[in-house]
Amino acid sequence: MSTTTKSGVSHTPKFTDGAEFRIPTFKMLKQDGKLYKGVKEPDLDREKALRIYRAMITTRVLDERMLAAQRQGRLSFYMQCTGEEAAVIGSTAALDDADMIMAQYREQGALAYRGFTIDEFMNQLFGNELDYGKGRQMPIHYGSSKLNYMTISSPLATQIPQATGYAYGQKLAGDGHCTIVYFGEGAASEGDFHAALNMATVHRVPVIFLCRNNGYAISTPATEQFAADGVAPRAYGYKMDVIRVDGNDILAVHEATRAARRMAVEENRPVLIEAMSYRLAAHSSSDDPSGYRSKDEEAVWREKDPILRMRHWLEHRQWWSEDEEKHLQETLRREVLETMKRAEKRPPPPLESLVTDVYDTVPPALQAQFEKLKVHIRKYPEAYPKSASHAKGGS
Amino acid sequence: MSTTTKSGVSHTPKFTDGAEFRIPTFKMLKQDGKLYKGVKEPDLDREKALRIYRAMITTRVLDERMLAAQRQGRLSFYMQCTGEEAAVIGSTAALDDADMIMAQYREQGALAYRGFTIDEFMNQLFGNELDYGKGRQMPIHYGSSKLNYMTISSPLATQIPQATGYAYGQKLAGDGHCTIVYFGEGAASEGDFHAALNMATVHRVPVIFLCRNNGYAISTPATEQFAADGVAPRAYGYKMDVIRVDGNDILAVHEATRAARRMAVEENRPVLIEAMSYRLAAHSSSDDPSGYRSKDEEAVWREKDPILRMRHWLEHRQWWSEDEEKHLQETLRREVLETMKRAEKRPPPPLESLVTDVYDTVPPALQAQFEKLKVHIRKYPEAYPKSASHAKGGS
Amino acid sequence: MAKMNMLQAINDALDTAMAANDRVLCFGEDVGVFGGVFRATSNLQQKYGKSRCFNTPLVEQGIIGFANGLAAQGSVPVAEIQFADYIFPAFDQIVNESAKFRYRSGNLFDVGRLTIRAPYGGGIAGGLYHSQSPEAYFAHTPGLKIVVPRNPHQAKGLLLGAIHDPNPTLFFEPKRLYRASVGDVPEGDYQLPLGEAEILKEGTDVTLLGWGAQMEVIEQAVEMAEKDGISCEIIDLRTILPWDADTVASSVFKTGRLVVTHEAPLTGGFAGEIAATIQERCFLYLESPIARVTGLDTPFPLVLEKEHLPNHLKVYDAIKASVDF
Amino acid sequence: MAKMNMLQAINDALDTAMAANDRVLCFGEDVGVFGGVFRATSNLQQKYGKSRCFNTPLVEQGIIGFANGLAAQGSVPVAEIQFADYIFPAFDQIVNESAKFRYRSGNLFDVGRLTIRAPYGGGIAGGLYHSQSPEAYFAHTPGLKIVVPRNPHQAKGLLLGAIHDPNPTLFFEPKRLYRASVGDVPEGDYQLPLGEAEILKEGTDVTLLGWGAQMEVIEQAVEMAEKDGISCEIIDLRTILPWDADTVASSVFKTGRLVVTHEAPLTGGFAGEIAATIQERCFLYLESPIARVTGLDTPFPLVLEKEHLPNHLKVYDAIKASVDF
Ligand SMILES: Cc1ncc(C[n+]2csc(CCOP(=O)(O)OP(=O)(O)O)c2C)c(N)n1
Ligand SMILES: Cc1ncc(C[n+]2csc(CCOP(=O)(O)OP(=O)(O)O)c2C)c(N)n1
Ligand SMILES: [Mg+2]
Ligand SMILES: [Mg+2]
Repeated sequence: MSTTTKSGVSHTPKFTDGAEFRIPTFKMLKQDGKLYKGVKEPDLDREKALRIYRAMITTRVLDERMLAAQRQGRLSFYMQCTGEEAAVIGSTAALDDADMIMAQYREQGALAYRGFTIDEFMNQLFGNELDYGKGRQMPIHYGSSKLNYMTISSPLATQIPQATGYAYGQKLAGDGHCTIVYFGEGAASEGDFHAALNMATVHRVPVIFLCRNNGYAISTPATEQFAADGVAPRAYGYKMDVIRVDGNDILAVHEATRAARRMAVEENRPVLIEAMSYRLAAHSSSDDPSGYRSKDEEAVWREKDPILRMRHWLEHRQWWSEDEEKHLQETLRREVLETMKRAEKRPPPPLESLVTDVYDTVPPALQAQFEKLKVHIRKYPEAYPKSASHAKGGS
Repeated sequence: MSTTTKSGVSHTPKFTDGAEFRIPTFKMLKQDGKLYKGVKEPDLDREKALRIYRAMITTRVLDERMLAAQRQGRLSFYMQCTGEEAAVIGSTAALDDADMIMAQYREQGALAYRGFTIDEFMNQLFGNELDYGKGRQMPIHYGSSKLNYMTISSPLATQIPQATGYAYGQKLAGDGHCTIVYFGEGAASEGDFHAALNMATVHRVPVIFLCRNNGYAISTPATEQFAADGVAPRAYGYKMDVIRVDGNDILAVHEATRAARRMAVEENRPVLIEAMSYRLAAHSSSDDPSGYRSKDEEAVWREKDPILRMRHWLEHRQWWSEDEEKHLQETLRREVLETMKRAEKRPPPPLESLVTDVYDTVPPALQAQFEKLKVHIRKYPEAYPKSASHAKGGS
Repeated sequence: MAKMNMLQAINDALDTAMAANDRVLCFGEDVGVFGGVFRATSNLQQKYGKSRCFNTPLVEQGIIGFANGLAAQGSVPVAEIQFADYIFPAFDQIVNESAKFRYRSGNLFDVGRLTIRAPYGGGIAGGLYHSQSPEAYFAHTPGLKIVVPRNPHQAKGLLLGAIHDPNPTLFFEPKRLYRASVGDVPEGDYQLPLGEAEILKEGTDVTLLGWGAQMEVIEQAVEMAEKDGISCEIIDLRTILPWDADTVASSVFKTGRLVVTHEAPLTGGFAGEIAATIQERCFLYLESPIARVTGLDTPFPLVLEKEHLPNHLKVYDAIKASVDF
Repeated sequence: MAKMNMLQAINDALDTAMAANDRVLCFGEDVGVFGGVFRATSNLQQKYGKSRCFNTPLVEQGIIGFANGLAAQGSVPVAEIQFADYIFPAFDQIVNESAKFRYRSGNLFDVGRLTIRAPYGGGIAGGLYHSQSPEAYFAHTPGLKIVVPRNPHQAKGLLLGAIHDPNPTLFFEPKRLYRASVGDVPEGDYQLPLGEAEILKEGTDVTLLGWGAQMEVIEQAVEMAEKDGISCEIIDLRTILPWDADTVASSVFKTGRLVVTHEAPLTGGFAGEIAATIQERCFLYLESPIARVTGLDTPFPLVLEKEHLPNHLKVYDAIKASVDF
């Protein structure tokens, strides 16, 4: 009997908006790098902790340098993860490296953690002949099949129901893997989000929904995005397990995601994690936040820097030193700069990359369009400096 | 600071799926027509009670006769409200007649309550020249601007965000009116539902979302539609006031909706009402429920007939008698049959109804298509019996 | 060989695909125990279990999003949209996602294993929202394949072709023919090629081109025209995208005349693309303007749907006008 | 008259409409205090208040659903979709709802007051999802109007025309010209007619037809062609639906040649509809095949977008080929 509810009965018309069913924020680490009282030392060994920390620094350095490069006109566009490194890397680190990651666009930290090389980042950013994406997408639309990181797609939230489907396939395959899907609190307003969560609980799918609530969707503050206290309460609507976590607390993010993964993989219980954080940088290199928020607000959050917080913790444990920090930063800066120089000099992808991969093979009509294009480019080589040499070959 | 949450802090990773925050079902009237203990007599006068009851009977009689007509091949298609009359009519009756109704398709009771005549029903069902919709939509796609009942549209859930928008306009107009939008628990899975609820609380809109949870979306039981205990908990996700009500209890539905209307109109607080009921009939005349549910299950719900329950209450109050019942039923049956005969004999809408109302005026290219069509029909009049006479006129 | 109607042939194709490969999954609204509102998935849940054939919640964008993810993962999803009129909430997932998945990733990932089935078309008293023919909406989208079968034999072979094709494919089923079209269907697995039109009848005076339920309409019209001594060539396009312009152009080189017909409205319909391409390729061979016989430029009406639809008389008139130009 | 770029002209149109009628509302993602990511709605919230110009949650299907409801209620919504590439989640609300609202209700209700604005087009290094030109996806939908302006003067007049037009109208803004196109714009209210193409330049040898940002491309190509002694007639279609076939046909009767260009892919693009219609109406007058110069049949690329786009050289080549046929 499908409309039988398990709820009780009431004889007075009482309304509720659920605001009293608060979802607390899970925290382990204080900004000074010490644990909150009563929190026990996390189950995180030195090797993994440093792998996480290095990925965070890599992300930060890459972001700083590439924004600068964009400002110099060397790059058309860039997006920073700044402020959200713990939310992204802490969660990825709690997974098996073979679990699938479906990200929004601000999750380069996950790739850095998995071992995407600076070369690989640069090739995508400059869309050169070595870019896996063949120069077709804007900068930051990374992807790696080797690292189980689905290529980024700009339309927001489309990856969320895809993650539910992907994870359903993993469940049928029975290989003990799950999918994590990242998205912003803004993207969670899309219809696709609702579909994804509902289907995930109905079909009992091993998927982790990780919402980066960073306070803004471009200029739109979260307060104009939803009336509720964050995105987490939406889980109630689907009977999905949910946890809210301090997104700047690497230990809490890691611990929560580890527990979530266990539920997902062992019990086919999808989980929603809301990581509370703040987008410290502009939305993208095209954005100027001074039009919609104050420097003071930003300053408050700069104090909560997740990388500094982790560094303090590492130092307390004597797993990290000033010297190591300096060395790492310098090495990375140098690597980024050198790699950038190499990457930007590399030629663009070949002309045929225009027409391949639309289908598994190039259909005849498209091939004909391509042949015509080559003839045209040969006629006006000076108008097509990127491809004139390529157009020479072939018919 | 947009990511500050009002929730507390926790230092252990606790997950919750909200299942413990149950939303009870509001009930006033028992099946025997008596009030539950402690429930006080409702504020519903005889005149209104009888207006409600007559609308319920009208709906039931219409549904029975028209399904029979469909079975006889007189009508191409039909959908019954049977079992859900209280959910629909009880809520509509709690509104001002000038409030806007945006229904799904199973809410003919709301129209009956507002005074849509049997003639008006029949003209739509038979798509004759008097049909307001000009014979363009399938049977049951009623609409009435006079009665503030938006014409039904088949694509599910599209009317839900439209209701949010409509109500926003009412709020700006400041005339103290609201919108009620009806939809099934199946339609609530669409992305449009999520958008509508979120926008309604963000923009503080006077809209009442009335979900008819009747246990099925065609063959799909609610248990395969969502994992949660009904649709009501979704309100938590948007910080929307919600109430669950026994949809077969006319008094509870009416009382809850009246309170909801007050919140909507006086405080711009949108409200979600989940009316728990059961679709006693087949989904539509094209459906055969024996393929997906048992007669036993149906029988349980037949015992909970909302009309009988109200009748018992009316009889206890001595507002209604066996004789009156008999007379009403007979009068209605006769009226339906006579009106049907009239309506099915009426000619179809004129040929030009094919091309009018696409735009405010017929664009030249469409007019040219129409002229060509007329010439064609004049050439083959026997192939177009419905319109051959119409095609004669004109150019 | 067995006599089947189109629904049975489709059901048989799904059964064949599911039996051969346990990664093939069928899902959508009401496709589970009920077997779909048209019963195209009858018995598949019973046969292959609830994890491979199941009901989804009522959310088309979710169904296709889910299917995209499954296909990327390596499963072989066959998703049903209950009516083609209700495919539009999934438009973004199809046009921005399915179609562009491979290209944007440089072939690191793809959803080529995806097939989307949906009943389309008029003639069943369905009015605005149970009658639409949306193929042209998708035909502007490189990366998709679009297939429409005309009879049971074609339906089974093309659906198996679509399921096996390594590109995301929309499979629009002419629901008017679901039970009306009956014919011999081979047993077991056979695949008809995507991207190839089929010449159903050779002729010399005029080429008739259509797909799906319009093929029947064309055949009726041609019967009338041939009585008038007009020799007609009939082509079933079968695949709308990428379409077989070569076969059509070769035919028009010979006949010099082309009549294209579809149920969808004229403006922006796929006949426009065909006419534009063929006037360019066959310019010097055309003896009369390419004619399009289509639905009116209006939403789909109910009571006067007969007047709206491009029936055999309208096609016949177009043949005559083309020949008499 | 004031010198304005296209963004300023659009902002001025919105300001003019909001000042004249307090039922006019502007909303969408980031359109509130920030004034939109391109700043088309700058200062409108400050001037008309938060209830008339506001941010919406990030959900296009909700934005248009909300706008449909508002329009039905009697308000005059001007909804912004941040990029035309992101209009697809709202496809169902536009194609199944906005377009059919009046027809299905027998004119009891309509959403004629609705205007949807969206920046479209390539040439800004936007890749797959910040470059699309989706006008043809909507042009197959009776009930909609579709307008594309080519410069600031046109943008203001056509947008005011769209806002006042009693039919739901899509207004696609060539974002490449937002700041690049500067010109004189009259002050106050003026409306340019919907449904009328404009002849920008008369000529006798060949007709060039386009809309939006392609008009600039056409002008460059024509400059080259005229140096070769080819007399070109230039038409800006302006309204894609319902389109002004009469003006185009009259021109082709005279020139006997037609080149149509748009950025969207060839197959299923609106040039196909135009070519199909004109070959029929002007059959005996055509001296060469109607040529289409368009984007490739692929998703929109990034690094090689110059190669992909139909630039002036490609249009010039098409003119030459048409004349030399
Ligand atoms: C469907 C769609 N609509 C709009 C956009 C434009 N857009 C890109 S990012 C963005 C804001 C996203 O905010 P959020 O999800 O909170 O992520 P954040 O940028 O804060 O990490 C918008 C509106 C888009 N990419 N896709
Ligand atoms: C967008 C869309 N998808 C699918 C359908 C087909 N359809 C019509 S009614 C229905 C079931 C609706 O169930 P519910 O919302 O629970 O309403 P009920 O029929 O139970 O009153 C379906 C799937 C549709 N009309 N629109
Ligand atoms: Mg955000
Ligand atoms: Mg239901």
